[in-house]
Amino acid sequence: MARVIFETDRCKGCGLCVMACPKKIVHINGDVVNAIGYNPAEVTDMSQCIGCAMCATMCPDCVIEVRR
Amino acid sequence: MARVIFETDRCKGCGLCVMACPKKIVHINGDVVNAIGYNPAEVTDMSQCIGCAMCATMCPDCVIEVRR
Amino acid sequence: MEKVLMKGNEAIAEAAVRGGCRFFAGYPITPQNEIPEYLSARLPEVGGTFIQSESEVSAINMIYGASAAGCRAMTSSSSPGISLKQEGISYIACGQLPCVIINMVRGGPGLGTIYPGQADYFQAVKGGGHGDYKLLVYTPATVQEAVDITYKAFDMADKYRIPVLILGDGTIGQMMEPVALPEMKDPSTFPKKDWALTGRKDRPKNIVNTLDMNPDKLEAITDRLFDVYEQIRQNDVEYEEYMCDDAETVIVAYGIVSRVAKSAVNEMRARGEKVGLFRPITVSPYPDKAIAALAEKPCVKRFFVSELSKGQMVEDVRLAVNGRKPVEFYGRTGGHVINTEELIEAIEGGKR
Amino acid sequence: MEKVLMKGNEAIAEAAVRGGCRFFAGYPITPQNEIPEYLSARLPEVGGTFIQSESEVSAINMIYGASAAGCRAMTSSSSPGISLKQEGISYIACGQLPCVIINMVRGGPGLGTIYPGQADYFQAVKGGGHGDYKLLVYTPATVQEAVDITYKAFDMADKYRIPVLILGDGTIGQMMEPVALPEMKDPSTFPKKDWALTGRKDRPKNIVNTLDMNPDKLEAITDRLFDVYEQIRQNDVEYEEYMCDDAETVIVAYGIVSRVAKSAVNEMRARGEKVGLFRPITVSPYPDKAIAALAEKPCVKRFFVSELSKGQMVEDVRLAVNGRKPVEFYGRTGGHVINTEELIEAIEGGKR
Amino acid sequence: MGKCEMICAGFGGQGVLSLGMVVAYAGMYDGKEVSWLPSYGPEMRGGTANCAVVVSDTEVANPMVSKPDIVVAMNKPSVAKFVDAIVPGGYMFINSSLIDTKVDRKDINVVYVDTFKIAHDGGNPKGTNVVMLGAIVEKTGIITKENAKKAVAYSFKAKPKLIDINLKMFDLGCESVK
Amino acid sequence: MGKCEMICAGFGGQGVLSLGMVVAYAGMYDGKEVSWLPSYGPEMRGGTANCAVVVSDTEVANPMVSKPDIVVAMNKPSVAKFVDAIVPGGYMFINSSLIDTKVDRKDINVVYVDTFKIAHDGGNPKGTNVVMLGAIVEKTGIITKENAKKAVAYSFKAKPKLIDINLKMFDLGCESVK
Amino acid sequence: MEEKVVFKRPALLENVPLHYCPGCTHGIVHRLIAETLEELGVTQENVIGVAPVGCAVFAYDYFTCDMAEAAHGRAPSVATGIKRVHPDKVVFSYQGDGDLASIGMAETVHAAARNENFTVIFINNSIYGMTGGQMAPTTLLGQYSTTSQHGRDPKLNGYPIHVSEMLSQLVGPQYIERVSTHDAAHVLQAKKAIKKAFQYQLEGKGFSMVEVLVACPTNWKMTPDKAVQYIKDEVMKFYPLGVYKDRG
Amino acid sequence: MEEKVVFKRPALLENVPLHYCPGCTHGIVHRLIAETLEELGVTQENVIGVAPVGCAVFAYDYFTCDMAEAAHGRAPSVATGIKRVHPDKVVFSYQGDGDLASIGMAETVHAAARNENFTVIFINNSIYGMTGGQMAPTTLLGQYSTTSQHGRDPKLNGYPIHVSEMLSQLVGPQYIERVSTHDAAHVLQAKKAIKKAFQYQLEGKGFSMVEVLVACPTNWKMTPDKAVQYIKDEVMKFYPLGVYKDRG
Ligand SMILES: Cc1ncc(C[n+]2csc(CCOP(=O)(O)OP(=O)(O)O)c2C)c(N)n1
Ligand SMILES: Cc1ncc(C[n+]2csc(CCOP(=O)(O)OP(=O)(O)O)c2C)c(N)n1
Ligand code: SF4
Ligand code: SF4
Ligand code: SF4
Ligand code: SF4
Ligand code: SF4
Ligand code: SF4
Ligand SMILES: [Mg+2]
Ligand SMILES: [Mg+2]
Repeated sequence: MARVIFETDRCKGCGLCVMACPKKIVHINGDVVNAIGYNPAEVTDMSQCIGCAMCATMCPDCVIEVRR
Repeated sequence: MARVIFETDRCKGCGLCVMACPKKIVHINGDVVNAIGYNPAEVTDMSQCIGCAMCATMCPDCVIEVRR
Repeated sequence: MEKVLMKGNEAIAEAAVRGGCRFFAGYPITPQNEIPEYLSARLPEVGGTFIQSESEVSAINMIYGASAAGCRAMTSSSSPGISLKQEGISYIACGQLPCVIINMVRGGPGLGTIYPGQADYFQAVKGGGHGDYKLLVYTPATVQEAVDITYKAFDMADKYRIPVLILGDGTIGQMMEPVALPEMKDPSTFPKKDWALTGRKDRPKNIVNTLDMNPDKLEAITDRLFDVYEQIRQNDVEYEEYMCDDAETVIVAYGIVSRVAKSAVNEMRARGEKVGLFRPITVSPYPDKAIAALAEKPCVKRFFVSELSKGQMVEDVRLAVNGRKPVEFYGRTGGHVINTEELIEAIEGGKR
Repeated sequence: MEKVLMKGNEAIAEAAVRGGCRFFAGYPITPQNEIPEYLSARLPEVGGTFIQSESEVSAINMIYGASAAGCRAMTSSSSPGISLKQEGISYIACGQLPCVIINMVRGGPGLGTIYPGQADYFQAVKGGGHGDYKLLVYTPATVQEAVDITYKAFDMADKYRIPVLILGDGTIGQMMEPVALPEMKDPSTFPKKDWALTGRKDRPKNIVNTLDMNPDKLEAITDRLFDVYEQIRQNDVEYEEYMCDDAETVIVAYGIVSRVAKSAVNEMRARGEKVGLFRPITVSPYPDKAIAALAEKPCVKRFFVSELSKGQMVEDVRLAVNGRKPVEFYGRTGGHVINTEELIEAIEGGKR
Repeated sequence: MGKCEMICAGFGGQGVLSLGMVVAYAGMYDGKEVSWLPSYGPEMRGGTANCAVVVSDTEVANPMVSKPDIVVAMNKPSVAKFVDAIVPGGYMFINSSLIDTKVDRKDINVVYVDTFKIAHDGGNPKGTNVVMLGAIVEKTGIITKENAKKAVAYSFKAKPKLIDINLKMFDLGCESVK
Repeated sequence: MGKCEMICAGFGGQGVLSLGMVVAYAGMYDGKEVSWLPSYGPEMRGGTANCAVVVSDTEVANPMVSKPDIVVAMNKPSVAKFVDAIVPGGYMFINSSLIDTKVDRKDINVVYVDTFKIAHDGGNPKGTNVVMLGAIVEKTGIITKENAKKAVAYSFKAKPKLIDINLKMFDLGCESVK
Repeated sequence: MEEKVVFKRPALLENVPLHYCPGCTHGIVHRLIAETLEELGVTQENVIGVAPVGCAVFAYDYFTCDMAEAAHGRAPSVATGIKRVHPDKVVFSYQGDGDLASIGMAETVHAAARNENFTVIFINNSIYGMTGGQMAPTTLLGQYSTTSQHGRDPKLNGYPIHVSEMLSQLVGPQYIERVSTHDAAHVLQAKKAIKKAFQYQLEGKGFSMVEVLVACPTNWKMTPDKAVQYIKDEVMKFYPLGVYKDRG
Repeated sequence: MEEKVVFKRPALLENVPLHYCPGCTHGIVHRLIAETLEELGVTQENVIGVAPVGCAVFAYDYFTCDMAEAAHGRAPSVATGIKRVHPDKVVFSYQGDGDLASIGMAETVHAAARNENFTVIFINNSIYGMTGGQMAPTTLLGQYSTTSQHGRDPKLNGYPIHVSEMLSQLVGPQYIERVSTHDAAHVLQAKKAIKKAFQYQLEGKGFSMVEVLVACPTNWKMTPDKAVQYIKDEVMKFYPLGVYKDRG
């Protein structure tokens, strides 16, 4: 069981993690605006996460922590 | 008949013309000091000069004119 | 003439083109980027050259070359970039090459801040570069004045063969005000520069040079530079006096601070205080005679100098006043711009 | 102490090593080449670093780095090269980095000449770089004094975290005089620099920086620079008064001209003329209190300033005298050095 | 009104700089002296932005505004930053779509404009700044409506399709505070 | 002699700078205050060179020499350049090997030294400057002979083999003007 | 089975928000520096970094080690000064393309030629980020910038500079590689290169430089996804990835 | 048969003595510039030259055409300014190795990258002549200079810079060749190269540079004959002659 934790209020909604995820489970949540004014990224179905950390590798802002 | 003309008072006695002459007829005259304080170059046996201008080609100070 | 609302930097750039500038080299730096950006598109339209040089050092030397070649040339930068140009400016001054240099001063020293400052005054007027030379230095206070000065600067530079420095600040570059733009000059009508490097045809060889190992000759060059400067001092010193006639306190300020000071004068006059403003427009040569004349006036009790610096122009005021009246100072740094209330408080003695 | 006969440049270089300098970066330029040449061989002997940098711009930034890293560091150059260092000097001053800078001034502006000059005075004391900062500036007049000042300069730089500029001239660098060299200091005994970049061990992170976008913070930095400078003004201003007690004319001169002036004083005194010499040793801070005190003295009728320039230090004298007494000036440029007879003639009114 | 000084503040991207610029243009069309001065910062994106606009019958002495007659706050931080500076009798315009705080100064006129709702309902959610402009003009008369509209049109000269909808925004803004 | 000011001038390469330097060293050994100041030029080779040396009982006020007590002219241009500057009663030393002009100032002592012949005959044609030094010391006593020799020896410390021959040159120089 | 953290902020990075624009890959490179040093066992007391003038000017706030902020273009000289004083510390400079290849060209070439034993992280985003999108020495032919508004035209604006290629001709430098940050695989490759560069420094070999292709969505006027695509489609074509010099 | 002058001072050279030391081959290169321009039919009214700071600082006194004297290292920028104003004139800069490759490195690289249409004559004498023999960026390993008194040691003094090799990696420049002046045959080869460089400029092709190996007997502390021999034996080994770039 792997999972990713987003430090949501640091996310700038750039979407690079979205592009990187091989499982296509990361999305930008257009309904939420975070503390710094962006639509943050989130994982929709954490059960599919394989903990590959591709999302975190691409995140310029160290928003994502990956656990396995 | 070729000949070379030295503007002797411009010569700095560096000897580069001496090295360049294929006929080995250019020499530094140690007995003479020119107006700027150097032993100038001269040709000892002009009859051997072939007018190849190698001496003039090497002269940094445009001392030598070559006629043919 | 119809007025347009323009950002100071863009207005300066357009005024330069209209004043005959056909060569610009510069390197990006905030807060003056709109000048090169504007000219990168504008100069090619009029057959001029725009070069984004690899550095400020290179830019000023391109100006040296273009000016030596007879072209009206300009560079612009802001504080750290102007420091890098000092060697080149000294060369240009020594070579008697006309050109225009813009400094949109920011707060310093070091990398400092991109907010406005006036702490490059000493560098501009005392000579940031080595050796004896003087620049003609203007300090515009409005966008319109910046336009008019830029336009005129090229004529002055050519006339006296002197580099002209326009000492702005972040504010004047970023601000928009309505301006009437002057008409486009035709470079083909400019007086010929018989000293310029144009190809030696039917005349002796021209050399643009800043070196002379013969002390008499080099001294003669230096003397000539100062003779020219003296002529400028006689003819071209500019300043504005505002409500100085009966003033007891004369505020001395330039650029953005002079505008704050004008508000302060208005407010204080409204309260019946006898305050006036002396605003130098040229700061090199400095309008010292005009200040000396004010210092002679019995009504004037003191001078109050305000700058965005720790106190630079105040020295020129002191030199002009020469002990006749007290000269006080209030300055701010770090990118702060003094506001009207603060200035009034300082004048009234609330602040040092 | 045994004296050795040394060229000024080499003596300065050796004094730097003995004063703890372990890093030098510089670029060749006449008339100061003996400094880097000497140090290129000498510094490796004491485990120090000598770098012939690719330019003066690079050299001053190597000094920024070495000083930031906690090392006693020095660079040297002459006029055009010092102009190129102005941005870096502004950064070093803002970063409060101690270091020593030597300028063996030559005649300028431009490429000028390799003969002596004093026309970089404004650049040195008013700030050739951008922004508000001040250097501690010394003007040695003898080789021994150059040695003593260089030796001390590193301590002063460290104590106040300020760049120290030694303003020499071609003469002092090229001249040989007997000198007593001070003893070699052991760098391991120097006070620790807790602000330096040494690897963050058992302490908070150190940052060496010249940028602050917060105006209050940047203003606080500038204020601190000037507070330090004020301390130096209180404690460390140096000058020499020679036969000023009853002087009617006080000559003010520094460096090589002060030595000419001393001869002139001797000659004129021998003829019964009441002439004295005021020789500033620090020119930034300027010994203005001492000059003001002389200006107050009834016997003093006038000040006579002489420089190898069109008149630069004379402004600081005027500011100090503040109108109390007349201040006259005589200067030469182009690489000329004023001689005794010429100076006397000028003082006596024969020359302007 | 001899001289009117205004500060427009908000997030970068909310159009506060162009709101101020339109006022300056219109003031110029009205034959007034004007100035517009942005406070520029180091951030490329995000952060707050503001500009100072002066519209005056006589020469604009000082383009810096320290005692505004009008403050326009498009976001929350701007309220706190400028509310105390407003001269008594002056105006504060608050973008109530984003700002839930109330201003309790009694000596100024506080005008709440739900710019987003008005713009959204009017069919141009991006037009919040023009809505605000309408409200300002209606309430303060700092510039004439005619020239305000001319200036709005001019400001969209590069995108002519947007002119009409923005003129509508302007009118809605006026209406909203009548 | 309270203070003695000297100028040594000649072509670069004739050793005028080191001649002056030896005088300065010897003056120092004599316990005097001294200074040595070269006039440096841009040419790498050729050209003229000169230096000013001051030897004084008291502090050397000015290392620049404008009114020399002694002028040493190793080449012709140096004669013309400096002859008029010499103080009355002073000395001019002329390298007569290279200089055929005569000096007609009556108020100074003119000493002609055929340095090349003396040096050549003495077995060291390159020692012309040391020969001249001998002549100067003999005639003027600007420095003591003892310390002059010490300084000559010191100046050849890098080439010890040359010390003796140069001390001989010095003696020959002294002799030549006795 | 206990849960393990397999990816988190490296210790050498401060836990503070970065000021970079959304999708700016400067941030990725910061992290790679911190990660690789950590993996090499280099802790904060053994590193000194040099920040440039450019968008990374505040880098001194982001690393936990001692940092100097250099004048624009002079980071190699500042790093030289620091490294010569502390030869036992790992020293790196972090520089943009304007900083390194325009105003700082001489400093770059000469630090490389001197074979100074520090590591340069060269951020090539083909634009002047901080000052608002002017042409960089690396701006592609045809690329828009505020000073090449009709796209870079070699006649008007000259040709772009291939820094890695150029420096590889010098004898001095030991290791030069060009990498990219446009996708995760390339980021991992970039990480390897950066690690190798530091490794060489630790071994005392001398000058190493890693040129990293980075996106500037703001000044390229693209969304972050378009920007990384642009690296892949255009930038990499012009600036081929690979090892340009490796003296082993 | 009438006697003909087959070799004399070219018209573009002033009839004045040169200040260079005996055997300094700066003088040869001056002459080659004048000769080749003359052969290309370019007269004094159509040339503008730029002198450096270095031993050739007085070059403005030696050519008969209009001349500018540039600040140390900035000749490429000065030449850029001049050429852009007078695109119809032949413009050349004449620069020493310190001038061009040390303090002026950035200006050199960028003028080449911009493909400025002028010609650089680059005098590589592997030393700082004018200032009295300090180390140049081109000083050979092991070579004596006053700032590398035990011979250039790469550890202390860094590695020499191969300028032609380096610049040839740029897209911008059109023609780069390295030639020598140590004997007559090579001088004639140098002449060909210089002529070609000017030819390219006349054709509007862009940036051309000829690197000329030149002797500095004074600071090498050698007689002129030893000095040219040193070029042949040592300098040329380190700096191979040849065409480094020719975009035809
Ligand atoms: C001497 C000097 N010149 C210019 C500037 C202005 N300036 C700041 S950053 C920068 C360029 C930034 O571009 P780059 O180095 O590519 O870094 P990026 O922002 O793209 O990461 C410039 C020109 C300056 N601060 N100092
Ligand atoms: C800014 C500046 N720095 C340094 C100098 C001093 N300087 C004059 S020429 C020169 C170097 C000369 O070497 P090079 O360019 O190789 O020419 P060469 O004399 O060998 O022909 C230097 C460092 C100067 N005039 N200006
Ligand atoms: S760790 Fe891998 S699978 Fe999980 S969200 Fe990130 S990229 Fe997708
Ligand atoms: S990459 Fe990072 S900053 Fe960008 S959207 Fe994903 S989590 Fe947010
Ligand atoms: S022309 Fe030829 S043969 Fe005649 S002297 Fe010169 S080199 Fe010798
Ligand atoms: S090459 Fe010229 S200067 Fe040299 S010796 Fe021959 S003629 Fe004289
Ligand atoms: S401007 Fe470009 S380089 Fe700078 S932070 Fe934004 S995206 Fe990054
Ligand atoms: S010093 Fe060298 S380069 Fe300069 S003129 Fe003399 S030999 Fe030529
Ligand atoms: Mg960039
Ligand atoms: Mg050289």
